[in-house]
Amino acid sequence: MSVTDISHRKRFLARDNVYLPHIVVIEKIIEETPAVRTFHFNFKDEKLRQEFTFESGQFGELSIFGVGEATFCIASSPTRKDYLECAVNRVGRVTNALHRLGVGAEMGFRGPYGNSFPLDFMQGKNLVFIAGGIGLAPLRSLIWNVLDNRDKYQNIDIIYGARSPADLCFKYDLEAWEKDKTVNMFTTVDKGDETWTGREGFVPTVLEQVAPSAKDAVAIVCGPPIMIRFTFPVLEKLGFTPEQMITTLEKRMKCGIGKCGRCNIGNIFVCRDGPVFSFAQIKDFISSEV
Amino acid sequence: MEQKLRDEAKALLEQGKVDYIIGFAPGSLKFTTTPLITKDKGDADRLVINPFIVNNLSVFLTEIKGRVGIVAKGCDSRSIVSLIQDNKVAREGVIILGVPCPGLIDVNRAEKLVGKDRDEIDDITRDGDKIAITVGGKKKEFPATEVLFDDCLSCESPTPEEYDILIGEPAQLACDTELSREKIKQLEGMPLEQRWEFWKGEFNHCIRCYACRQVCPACFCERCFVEETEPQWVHPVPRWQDNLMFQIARILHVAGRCVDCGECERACPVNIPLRSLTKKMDEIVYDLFKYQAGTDKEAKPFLTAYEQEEAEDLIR
Amino acid sequence: MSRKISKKDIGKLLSQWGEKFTVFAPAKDEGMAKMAEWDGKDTSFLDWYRNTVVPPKANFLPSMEKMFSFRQGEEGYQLETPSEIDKQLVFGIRPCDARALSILDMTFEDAYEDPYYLGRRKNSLLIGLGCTNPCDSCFCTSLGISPTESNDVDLMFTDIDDEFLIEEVTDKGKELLASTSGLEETTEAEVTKAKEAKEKAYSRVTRTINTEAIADRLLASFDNQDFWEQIAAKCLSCGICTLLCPTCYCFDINDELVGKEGARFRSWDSCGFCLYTKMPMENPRHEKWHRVRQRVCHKYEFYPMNFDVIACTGCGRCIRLCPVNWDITQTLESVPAELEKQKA
Amino acid sequence: MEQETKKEAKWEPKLLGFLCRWCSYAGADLAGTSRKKYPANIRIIRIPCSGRADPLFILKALRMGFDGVLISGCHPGECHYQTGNYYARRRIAITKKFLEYLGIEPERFQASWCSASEAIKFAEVVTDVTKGLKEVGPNRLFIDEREEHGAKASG
Repeated sequence: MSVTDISHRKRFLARDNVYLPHIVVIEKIIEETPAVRTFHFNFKDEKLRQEFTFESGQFGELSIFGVGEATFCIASSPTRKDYLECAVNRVGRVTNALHRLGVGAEMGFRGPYGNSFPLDFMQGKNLVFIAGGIGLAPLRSLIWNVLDNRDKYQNIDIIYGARSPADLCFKYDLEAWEKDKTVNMFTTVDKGDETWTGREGFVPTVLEQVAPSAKDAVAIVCGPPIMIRFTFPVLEKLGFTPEQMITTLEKRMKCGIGKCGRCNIGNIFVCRDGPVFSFAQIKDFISSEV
Repeated sequence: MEQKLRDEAKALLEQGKVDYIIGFAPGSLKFTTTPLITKDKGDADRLVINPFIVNNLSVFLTEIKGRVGIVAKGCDSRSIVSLIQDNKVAREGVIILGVPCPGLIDVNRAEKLVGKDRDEIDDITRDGDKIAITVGGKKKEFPATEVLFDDCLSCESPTPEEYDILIGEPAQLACDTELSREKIKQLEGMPLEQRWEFWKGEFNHCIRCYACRQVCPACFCERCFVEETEPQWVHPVPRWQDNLMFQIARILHVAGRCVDCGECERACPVNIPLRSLTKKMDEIVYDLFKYQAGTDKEAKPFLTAYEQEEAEDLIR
Repeated sequence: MSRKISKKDIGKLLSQWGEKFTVFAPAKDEGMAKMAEWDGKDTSFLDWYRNTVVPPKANFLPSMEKMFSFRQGEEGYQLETPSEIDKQLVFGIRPCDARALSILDMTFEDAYEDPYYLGRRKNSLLIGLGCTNPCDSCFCTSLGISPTESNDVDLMFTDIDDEFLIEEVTDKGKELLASTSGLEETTEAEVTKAKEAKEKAYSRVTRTINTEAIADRLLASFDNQDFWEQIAAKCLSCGICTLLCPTCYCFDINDELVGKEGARFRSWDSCGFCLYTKMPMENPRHEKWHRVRQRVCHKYEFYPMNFDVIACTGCGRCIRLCPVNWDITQTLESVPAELEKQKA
Repeated sequence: MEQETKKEAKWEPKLLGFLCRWCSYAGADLAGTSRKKYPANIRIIRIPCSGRADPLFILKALRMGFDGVLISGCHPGECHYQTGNYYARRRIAITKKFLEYLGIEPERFQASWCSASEAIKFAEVVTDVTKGLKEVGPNRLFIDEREEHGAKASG
């Protein structure tokens, strides 16, 4: 007769209520595409404005009181401290309600949650940013972060694609990066329109054409799952090891802190252990769960 | 009977007439059976017919791709007909192995009769109108009507009306329609307020596991109204108001499709007497429109049909 | 050191405790057994109680709870958290369900503390009641749990015919016992009797599973779609097995609004539901077999990887309550051995 | 959503009307322009056909605290879409019977046929339904006394 003892795992600590959002106020709304708006907001509480810090890659939970909460990565850079930005694609109940809000409206914000991009690992290396659609949002935070500390990094390639010219997000950033002589910018669309003079083609295809060297490089990928699935093999072909490929994943989340259960990939909770992963960490599950 | 079923099922698989056989296999607990969904003819020998084959297997028809040989009791065959009416199942896509059913034994009822739990009962056997329950070596006999499910007591089709192969002889049933609707009668006798209080209490237990919906062959929507978020018809939090609203709307949706198989009530883990709602809806549909679900595969589904003149007295 | 109390005095004991705590005890509500606030007199549960349908996790993680309320006023939004709950004492919890709470603690303490669940846990006492008549669906002994012994409760009661033998398990339990009157010392013979009763109960749990290398076997079978499809075929995708599982904790968060006031609620959710993981553009667990695999693997593979314990206590509820008799013990038996995978 | 409170001295029922745009809605219009008096208790939602009136509309309205619901469409044989009101009729009939069985006062859900020219009938129906609602009193169906007293509802 045997009874295992697991009581050593018990410990109780008091802490503030993590589920209680802070009140933030919308300061500016930027129309990115017909379905995407960037909300520029800040804390109502002066002390929080001063004290709040985060890192590129982390996310937060935005609440529209009475409608609900949804998860958004922070799209602004921590190097620009006086505001927070989240890009919101209008797809569901909460995001629709968000799009109905105007400047001055109050929302709730919990966060920052999750891990962040491994800046230490990236320092002194060549960086290849690969993004699709609204997947640019988390990378944008990182790109500005990197550009604000430009001398710490080597070559920078940015490959960004969207379905159509109208679906390109952060057009003002794209312009800025085009102009930036220290950045190689490749913008592409799946299908152009009559005004489009740029590149056409899917992101993985363009990546193959650009063919950045894997030597001393890190590739940071974010976009729709289908793009991620097709991008990794191309990077592998270019000689990137799984450790050199970094991505940030999106899952349905509710709590944001590893409790509510729905965002797991195997034993990993995307909210608690991610959202930033190296391909090495998730390759076992990529076929069925990512 | 069981042997004949096994032979037929095996033959169907061997001859390639069906891709799958859906039937019942012995359950892992006493007095239970479990659905068997198989492509393997070796599994045919596990098929059983006994008074505990409770599930309405037609619920699996809408999700299985391929031709199916399905074991169906009278009520199940009516569900299949109803699914055919709704274009959810093609008649030629199923081979119905009709099983005449003299009523199923309600183990909960047996438990109550002898004051013991299922696993403490040694045996439950049926002999015509008598059901014997053995506990601790002592055998006690009860009239079958006291041990069968309520829905079986008002069954009008103990022998399937729609089938391709009939296994066994047409069944006789110990019917007691009065007993079958006793709870409904009780409720009808209550003042309105008391009825509402009753349902309020019942739906306070509901945990929104949606077993009633999942087990129901008539609930075949790809996406249920309860999951809609814009507009959000029903709040997802399981408070009695929304639990009850969900169930009312569900039953309105399956009106004219519900064949009173009783699966919703059986599946409910918190014992909400759902059949007192579904059966009542069946009665309303029959009283007002003389429509019975799953009896005529050529008939238009109830809610998509009309007569020029009907039910006028309910409208100003 | 142990004490004892006569069964007929249980009412008095609960009343005594009721002065300091809100006492919960097994009760039947429309035939459904659950832990309900004790009515102050009914001890008939001693005759029928085997286990509840709704697990006692509901006392700590209720099927729905208000997280906070909000109001939009002149000054913007004001948030308010609900007041702390009374001290509760849960009488009659079974060792399997008590272990389940210890397992839930790990998740709710991990990384960020969950104030609601842990608040209730801190404020509660668990009084275990040994399970001398386990059900045929129980398999607790395969998971390192005895039906009559527990270190996850504060006090443990063991049935010795007309009396209960009471053992202190935690300091909290010791404290409670010290302040409780009407208990008697036990004799050597009674302690022996309790020991025998425990051994007998242990041997009555006959359903078993082989937990050896189960996580490895599941990992090896993770991509074995045929296996999972076959296992999942008869599952109805309802939420019974998960919502009523004592170790399942998944929840949903939703807002409710009336005029300018509202509240945020959390409520049980289930990985068995298709929409649970649904995102606007896609759903990683759209297929039924994905979801069944998630449930089994979360309990037997992922939880052990994260917390070093299987998130199943063998309470058997999922087997007893399943409308189609989907039996997790059979599934675990049929997980292909790792060897086969290597061959393939 | 507004909520009636007990504090209000004089309670007036709130009736939600789902009116077919081709008949009853125009009928309501005509009642207004021709100065036929009907109670101001009705709030009107225009629907394309009585066949659009989902039973969920009725349930949701009652859940939100409306005291009654009225569905009004074209007389049988006069549907703009030929048959919409026939389907509506079946749904209305079973819903009406079923809600009553559940314990909801029949006055809370009413239906009528009312053409674009029947301003008088429309005014009568609304008057009558409102009178019925006054008799049965405020809708407290979905109000939970325990929640009202601030107690926590739990599983």
